[in-house]
Amino acid sequence: MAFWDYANPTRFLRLVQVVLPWLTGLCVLAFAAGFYMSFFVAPEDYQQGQTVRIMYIHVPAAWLSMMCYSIMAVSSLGTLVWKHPLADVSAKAAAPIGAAFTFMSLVTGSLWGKPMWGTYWVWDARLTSVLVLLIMYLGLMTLWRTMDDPIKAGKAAAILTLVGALNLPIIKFSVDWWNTLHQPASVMRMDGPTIHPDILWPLLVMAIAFTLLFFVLHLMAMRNEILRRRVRTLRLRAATSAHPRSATATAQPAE
Amino acid sequence: MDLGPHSGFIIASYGLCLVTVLGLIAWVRIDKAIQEKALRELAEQGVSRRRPDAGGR
Amino acid sequence: MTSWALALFLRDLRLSVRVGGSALVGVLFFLAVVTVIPFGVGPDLNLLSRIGPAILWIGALLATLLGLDRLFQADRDDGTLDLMLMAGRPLELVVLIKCLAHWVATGLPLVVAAPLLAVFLNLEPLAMGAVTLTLLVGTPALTLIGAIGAALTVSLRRGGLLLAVLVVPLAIPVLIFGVSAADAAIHDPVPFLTPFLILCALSLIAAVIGPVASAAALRFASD
Amino acid sequence: MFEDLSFSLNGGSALVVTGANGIGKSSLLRTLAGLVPPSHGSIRLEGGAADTPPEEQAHYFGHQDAVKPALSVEENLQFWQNFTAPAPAPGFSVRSVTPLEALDTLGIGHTAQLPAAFLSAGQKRRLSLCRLLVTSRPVWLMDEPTSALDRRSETQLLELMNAHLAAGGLIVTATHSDLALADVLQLHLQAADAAALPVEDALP
Repeated sequence: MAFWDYANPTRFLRLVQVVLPWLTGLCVLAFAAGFYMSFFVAPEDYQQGQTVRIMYIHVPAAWLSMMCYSIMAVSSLGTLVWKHPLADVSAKAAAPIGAAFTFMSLVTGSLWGKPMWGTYWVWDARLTSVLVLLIMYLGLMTLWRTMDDPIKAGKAAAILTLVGALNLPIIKFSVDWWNTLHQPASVMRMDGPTIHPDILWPLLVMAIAFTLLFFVLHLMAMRNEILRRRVRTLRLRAATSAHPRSATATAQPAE
Repeated sequence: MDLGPHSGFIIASYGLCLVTVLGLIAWVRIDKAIQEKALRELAEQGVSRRRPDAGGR
Repeated sequence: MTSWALALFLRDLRLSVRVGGSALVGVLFFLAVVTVIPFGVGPDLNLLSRIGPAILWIGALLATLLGLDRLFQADRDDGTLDLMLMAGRPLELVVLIKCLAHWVATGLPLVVAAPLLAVFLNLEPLAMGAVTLTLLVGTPALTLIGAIGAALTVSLRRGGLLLAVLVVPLAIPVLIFGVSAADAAIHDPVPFLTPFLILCALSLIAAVIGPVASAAALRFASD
Repeated sequence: MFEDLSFSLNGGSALVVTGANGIGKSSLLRTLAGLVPPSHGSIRLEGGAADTPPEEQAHYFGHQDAVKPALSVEENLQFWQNFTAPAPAPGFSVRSVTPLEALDTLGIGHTAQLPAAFLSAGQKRRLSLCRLLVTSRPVWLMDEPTSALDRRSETQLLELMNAHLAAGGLIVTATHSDLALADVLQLHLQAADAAALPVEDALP
C-alpha cells in the first residue's frame, strides 16, 4: 500500500524534496492563468458590476477552508485509528493554513458585502458558519500550542477535530434554522449567480490554483514539523547524556 | 482596466489575500530556517540521530 | 535598581508567549463570546450596534478574568513565590510588574482585537474608536483588581471560579464607567469626558490598591 | 509548633537538623526563611546589613525547584541572578559567578540553551542549586539538599557547601543522610515535651 510506504519520515522528506518544485511551478502557472481569466476573460456582472471579481478569490478560499478541515479530519482518523506516524504531523501542519484560508474568505466576503449589502458583516447563516469554523481552527491551534508533548497534543487535537467534523453539519443546520427565524427584512440577500461558462472557467482555474497552493504550503509545513520533532528528540538526548561524545560512559538512569 | 466605483474594495480584498498568503509563506520559510539552524547546532555539539543506545530511556 | 524589574517583566512576558502560555487564549475567548451573543439576542444589526459597546466590555471582562487564575498560582506551585518573597524586592512592585506583563500579554491583545470584533456588531467608526479607547484605559484596572482575587485564591486548587465570583462585584464600577463613556461618545448630547476621566481615575486607584492588597494576601498565603 | 527552641550559629559553621518525619524540620527552615511567622520569639542575624531582615540575606533551597520548563536553562538562572538582591556581609567574602560558570560547576553546562522542560529531576535540582551561586548571600537554608542527586552530584554539593562555610557563610540544613561538612553542629528534633535540645556554638 503506497500510503504506508511514506510512513517513514525520512522517505517522506525525500519525496517532498522531489515533488515540491514541480508543485510550486504548477501553482504559479495556475495562479497566472487564474488571475488573467478572472480579470480579463470573465465579464462583469450586470447587477454587481466589477465587484463580482472578488468572487474569484472568495469562493475558492471558502472551498479550501472546508477541504482543509476534511483533510484534518481524515488525518485525525489516521492518528487515532490507523496510527499512521505522519497523520498528526499532517493535521497539525494543516490547521494554520486552514485558518488563513478561512480568514481570507471572511475578509473578502465582508469586503464584498460592504458595496453590495451596505455593511461589512451580517449574521447571515453562511457567514456565521464560516466564523464558527474559524474559531474551531484557532481553538485547535491553541490546543496544540499548550501541550509540550507532540504525541499527546496530537491525540487530543485529533479527538477535537473529529468531534468538530461530526458537529459541523449540526452547527450549519442550526445556524440556518436560527437565521431563518430572525432574518431581518432590511438585508438584501445575494442571489446565486447563474453559472455561465465565462464565470465558471475562471472560478475553476482559481480553485485549482488555491488547491495547489494549499498542498505546497501543507507539504512545507509538514516538513518543518518533522524537523521540529527531530530537534526535540535530539535536544532531549543532548540533555540526558552528560557528555554527548562519551555518552555510554556517563549514562545515568533517567530520573 | 476600469474596476468601476468599488475598485477600492476589489483591490483591498486581493491585497489582503496576497498579504495573508505571503505571511503563510514567510511563516513556513522562517520556521524551516529556525529548525535547520537548531539541527546544525546540535550536530556541532556532537549529538547524533543514529545512536538509539545513547539515551537513558 | 530597575534591572530586576525589567528582568521580571521580560520573564513573565516570555512565559506567557511560549509553549504552555496563555497569551492568545484570552483573545480567542473574547472572539467566542462576541460570536455567541447574537445567537442569543438575534442578528438584528440595529439592536447589536446599540448594545455593541456593552457586549465588547463584558467580553473583555470575562476574558480578563479567565486568564487571571494562573497569575500567582503558577509561581506558587513550583516554589517560585517563596523565593520572590525572600528576594529582597518590594512585593507590591513585584505584583505591579507581574500585572503589567500580564496585561501586555493578555489585555493589550483584547484592545487590539476590539475594533475587529466591533465590525461583527456593526459599530460606527466613532463608536469603534470610543470602545477601543475605553478598553485601553479600563482593562488595566480589570487586571489589577483581578490580581487581588488571584492572590486571595492562590492556594486553592480550583480557584478560577471563586476568583471570578470575588472579582466581578469589584469590577462593576469599571464596567459602568467604561460602557457609559463609550455610549456617551456615540450619543452626542451626553459628555464623553466625565465618565472617561472617572474611568482613568479608577485605573489609577486600582494601580495602588491592587498591588498593596495582593501583596498582603500573598504574604498571608505563604504558610 | 516548637517550644523552647533556641540556638545560635557563628559564621563558618553549619547546623544539621535531624529528626523523625513530620517533626517539623521543614517548618523550622521555613520559619528561618521568613515564610512562616514565628508565633513568638525572634530571628536575628548579627553582622549583616542592619536594616535588611534575615530572610533577605538568606537563600532557601527547598523541595521545589522553581524552574520554569518553558524557559531555557540559562534564562531561568539569569532571571534569578537579576531578580534576587545580593546581601553583602562583613565576615563573608564570596563573589557571585555568572550563570554559565555556575552551570559548568554543577556539570550541566551543556544544557544551557535547552528548554528546562528537557531536564531530568536531578538536573533540575542542580539548576536550582546554581541559584545559590549566582547571587551571593551569607546564609544558606537547605531542606534535604541531597534528594534526587546522584553520588557524584552529592560530592559536588558537599564541596560547594564546604567552600561556602570556608568563606564565612552559614548553613542550616535538614537532612537524613550524613553530610561530611567541615564544622557541624547537630540539632535533633524530638516529639512531645522534650522538644529540642538547645545547642550552643562551639567556635568563637
